[in-house]
Amino acid sequence: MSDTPTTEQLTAWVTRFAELVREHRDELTALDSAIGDADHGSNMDRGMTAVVAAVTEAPPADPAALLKKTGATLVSKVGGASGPLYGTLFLRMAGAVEEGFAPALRAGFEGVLARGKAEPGDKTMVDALGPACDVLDAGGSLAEAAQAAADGRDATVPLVARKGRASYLGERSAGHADPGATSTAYLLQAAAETLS
Amino acid sequence: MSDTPTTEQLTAWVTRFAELVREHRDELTALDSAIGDADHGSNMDRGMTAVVAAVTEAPPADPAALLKKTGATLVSKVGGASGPLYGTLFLRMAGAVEEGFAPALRAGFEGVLARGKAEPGDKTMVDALGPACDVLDAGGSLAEAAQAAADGRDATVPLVARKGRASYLGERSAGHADPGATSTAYLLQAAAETLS
Amino acid sequence: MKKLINDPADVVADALRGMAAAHPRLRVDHENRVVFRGDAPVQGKVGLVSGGGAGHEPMHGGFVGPGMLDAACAGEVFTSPVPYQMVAATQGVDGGAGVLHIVKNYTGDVMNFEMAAELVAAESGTEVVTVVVDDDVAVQDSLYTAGRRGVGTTVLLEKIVGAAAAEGRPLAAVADLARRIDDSGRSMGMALTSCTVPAAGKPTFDLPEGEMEIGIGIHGEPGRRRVPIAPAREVAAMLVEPILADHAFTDGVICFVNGLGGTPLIELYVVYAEVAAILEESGIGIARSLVGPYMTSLEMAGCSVTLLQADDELLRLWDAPVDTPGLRWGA
Amino acid sequence: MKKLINDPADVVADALRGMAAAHPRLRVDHENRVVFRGDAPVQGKVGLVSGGGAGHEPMHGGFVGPGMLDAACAGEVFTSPVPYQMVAATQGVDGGAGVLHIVKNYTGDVMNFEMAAELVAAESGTEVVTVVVDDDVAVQDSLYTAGRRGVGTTVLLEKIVGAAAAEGRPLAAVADLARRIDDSGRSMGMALTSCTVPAAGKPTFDLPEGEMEIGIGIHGEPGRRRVPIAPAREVAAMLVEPILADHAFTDGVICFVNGLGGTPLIELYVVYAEVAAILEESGIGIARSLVGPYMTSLEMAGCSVTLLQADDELLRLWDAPVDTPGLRWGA
Ligand SMILES: Nc1ncnc2c1ncn2[C@@H]1O[C@H](COP(=O)(O)OP(=O)(O)O)[C@@H](O)[C@H]1O
Ligand SMILES: Nc1ncnc2c1ncn2[C@@H]1O[C@H](COP(=O)(O)OP(=O)(O)O)[C@@H](O)[C@H]1O
Ligand SMILES: [Mg+2]
Ligand SMILES: [Mg+2]
Ligand SMILES: [Mg+2]
Ligand SMILES: [Mg+2]
Repeated sequence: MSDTPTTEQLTAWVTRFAELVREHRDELTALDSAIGDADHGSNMDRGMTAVVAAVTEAPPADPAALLKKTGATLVSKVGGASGPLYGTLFLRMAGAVEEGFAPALRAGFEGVLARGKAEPGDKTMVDALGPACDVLDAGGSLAEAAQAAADGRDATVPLVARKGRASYLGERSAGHADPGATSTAYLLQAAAETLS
Repeated sequence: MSDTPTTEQLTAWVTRFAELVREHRDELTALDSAIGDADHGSNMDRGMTAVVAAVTEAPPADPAALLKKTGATLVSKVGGASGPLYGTLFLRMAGAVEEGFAPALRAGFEGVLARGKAEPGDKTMVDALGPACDVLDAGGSLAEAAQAAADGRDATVPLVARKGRASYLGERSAGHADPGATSTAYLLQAAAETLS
Repeated sequence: MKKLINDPADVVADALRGMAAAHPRLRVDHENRVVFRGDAPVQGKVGLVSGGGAGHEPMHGGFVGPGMLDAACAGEVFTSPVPYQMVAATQGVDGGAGVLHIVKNYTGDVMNFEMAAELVAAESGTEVVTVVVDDDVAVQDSLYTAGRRGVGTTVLLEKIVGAAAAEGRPLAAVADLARRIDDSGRSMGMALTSCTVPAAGKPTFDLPEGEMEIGIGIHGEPGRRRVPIAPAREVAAMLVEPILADHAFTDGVICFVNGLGGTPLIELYVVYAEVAAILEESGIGIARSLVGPYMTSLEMAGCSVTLLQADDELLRLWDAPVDTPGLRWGA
Repeated sequence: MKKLINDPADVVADALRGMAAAHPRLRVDHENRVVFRGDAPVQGKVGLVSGGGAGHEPMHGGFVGPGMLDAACAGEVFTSPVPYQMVAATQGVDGGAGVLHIVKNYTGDVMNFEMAAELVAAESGTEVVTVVVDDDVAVQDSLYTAGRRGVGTTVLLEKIVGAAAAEGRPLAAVADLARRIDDSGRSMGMALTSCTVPAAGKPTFDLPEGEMEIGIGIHGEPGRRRVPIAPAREVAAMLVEPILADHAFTDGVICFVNGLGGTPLIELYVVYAEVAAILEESGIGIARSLVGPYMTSLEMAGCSVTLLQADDELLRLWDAPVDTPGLRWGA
């Protein structure tokens, strides 16, 4: 998908993402219990609930405004590691969304890399987001990108974490999917469902 | 038994009592867990272990000295409610032991009543000690006195406590034997085994 | 049993070694298990002695120091100390102005302190006055029990009376003040979990997942009733209402929310917020507050609320400098 | 889950209401969840701001007051606060001499404070310097992790740096001192039990009856290893030895035995006694000590040991007056 998504489409996207997060809140927290501090589900749910409230109350006028509002709300409501990372993702997307969804997601991804300094294979959300960007940049569909994100999430299972709280587990972090990679897979699933 | 017991007999008595307390330490603590604060077994065991050590190290010269040493050791090692009460029992016995075991036990019992101000039926050690004294005063044997103490202990089961920590349970204290009455029954059992 | 201890039989001795190492300004008599302020006896000052079973730290040893207690005797866990400890403490703090024994109302504590006072009277010229603290409103039928237990008011009393003694007041006046504080203080506690006496090795009682015990004592003596666990708002009401029903509090109280050992401060603040809201609705202004684990029951989870009716004098004494491991300000 | 709370979603807001009610000399900005000292900003003084996830009380809100922090931001339980809170705190304490951000080394805290500093730089002329505390020796391979976590040294640092700021030292000097303290402090913790994040409703991890976790983090991040529970003597060795192996401590340390929330003071003193004995054997004299639950992990049972190499200057600053709900002396 290289068309510029509409404000309505993007609103549907973040709304669907919020639903998926709510639905999988306990799963995300359970994953974070296994290798972190048991708050990723409540963090993302708190943030996305606030995003939906914000964009419903005062619907943004254009795609960039929608993404900016989403990013700013996440930054100001989530905290932890995921707040600045997801927040930066959406804020950077806002600056590039006129070029289309794929370039916007790539810009967001670069923001995440710059903010968090994680590398692929560190067992973070980067491992789901990166493959999805690659698929889109190569002209793949959103469904294919969502699949790549899901595969990237699954690929984090055997990895040993090197960034974020999970890194303190060392070898013991292997054997569990990364919570942030899992929520990112839902982000791409929501995109496939709403932006195609 | 109205003869004056010998120092050796009394030493055997407190030694046997110490053994019984050690053997039933967990039972006494469990009873105190049910209606008190879970320390009667360790309190009595600590005290009687110290008594045996004291009378072994420096064997007292006469019955009064043995009983005095026992009482003083209990007062200084046990604490809680049972320390002053058992301590007073033996200290008062020392003053009357020349008249015989029965009068001595009666004097000790009166000391317990004066110190603790409990009445029969309050669900305390008084309910085992009183009936034993009555049997001895009426010319009964030590075996009969031990049986009376055991019956007195059993009779505390349905009672509602009105003295000591168990009194805070009110109605809920009914249904369990009183820990102090139970240790007193062992005291009389030891007497029957060693002083007859 | 999961505890940071060595041999269960050594818990009290080991903890006293820790106190001695951590607080060089205290003097710990390890043989008698008495914690003294380093400069005891203070000549001309009434000596304040308290004590009780261990397991309630920082009470009482942590309240020894200028402006509070002169000495504290530690018994075994949940077991009153023995008379010779109290005799040693009394003799060690006698600066010529007499000694006050502050005794929490439990049969064992009362009897052991009584025997100690008898021994002191027989052996020396030290004047001893005893004040018994009995502030636990959970005990309703004091006629049929050993009387109300001594709980949270003890901490406030030791602080305020300590300040009065530091001012040089005579024994009779210090004892009167202590009785007045006992008369004006009321407490009520609750537990979410039991605790394990180290020597017993198992929890004293069983409190199932969905239940709590309202009106519990600090040794796990059972309370008024068991009820399903409830929000902090309702728990606060269950503790404050019996206190207000028992004594006519007016504006200007000291409000003390105490943690029982296993409950962290974040929860105590949640409870404090609710207690303060109830008092505000009742028109009872809070003059001073204390929030924290000051009178614990080993690792029991739960809290107690204590209200003490204050006046200008009590507040001045409350604000006076105190320098102990457990309570410290102005020094 | 047995906790004294209302709705799990309201825990932090409720606890802040309690803090505001209990400590009238603090000013709590409930909207931004910032605890300020009542007289902030103090003109001419470097402002000290810290913050982090809730669940560690009294840290950090309980360390706000004269001689320590000027403001503390509270995040959700175990979740870093967000940048706008830190911006509000920074602006509120800026007395013209700049502001120091004291940040514990966790990815979330570091990133959020970083964004806040960027926002402050973009919006105002306030000079901000950030110091990251990373003292947890349990994290060995910092190259392959997010680096050492910030734990117990944070408490000592906030006290000492607070005293330096109160003396009127300039921002650069205060920041240098903070870095020096971080360099000279080491910590190691252990847990007997897990804790339950209120919003999660279940224990974060499972620690069976006979086991303990050595080297755990304050959010329950797993440690170096799980071992059978052991006497306090051995636990103390397991905590102190890695600290001594990591840094060459010499005579005159500040020794801090911290409780994780569910462990009562009696056990902390037992541990302190063992830590002191090990240090004595190693020829490392203890100059000052701190024993208590100052940096908790909700109701987790366990403790941590922190050693900070002191010198005359640090001790003088440690002894200087401090007047906060959590640490108070000389005031
Ligand atoms: N440096 C980083 N770069 C990218 N992602 C990261 C980084 N650190 C952590 N994450 C992601 O954040 C997730 C955890 O988020 P969350 O639990 O909400 O915050 P916290 O770790 O502060 O509790 C991890 O699963 C991981 O995917
Ligand atoms: N006032 C009293 N008079 C007689 N016996 C008492 C009195 N109070 C308590 N007791 C006895 O003491 C026993 C408890 O002793 P113990 O558990 O060792 O001390 P504590 O109650 O101080 O923990 C009770 O079971 C009861 O038999
Ligand atoms: Mg997390
Ligand atoms: Mg008992
Ligand atoms: Mg007892
Ligand atoms: Mg977190």
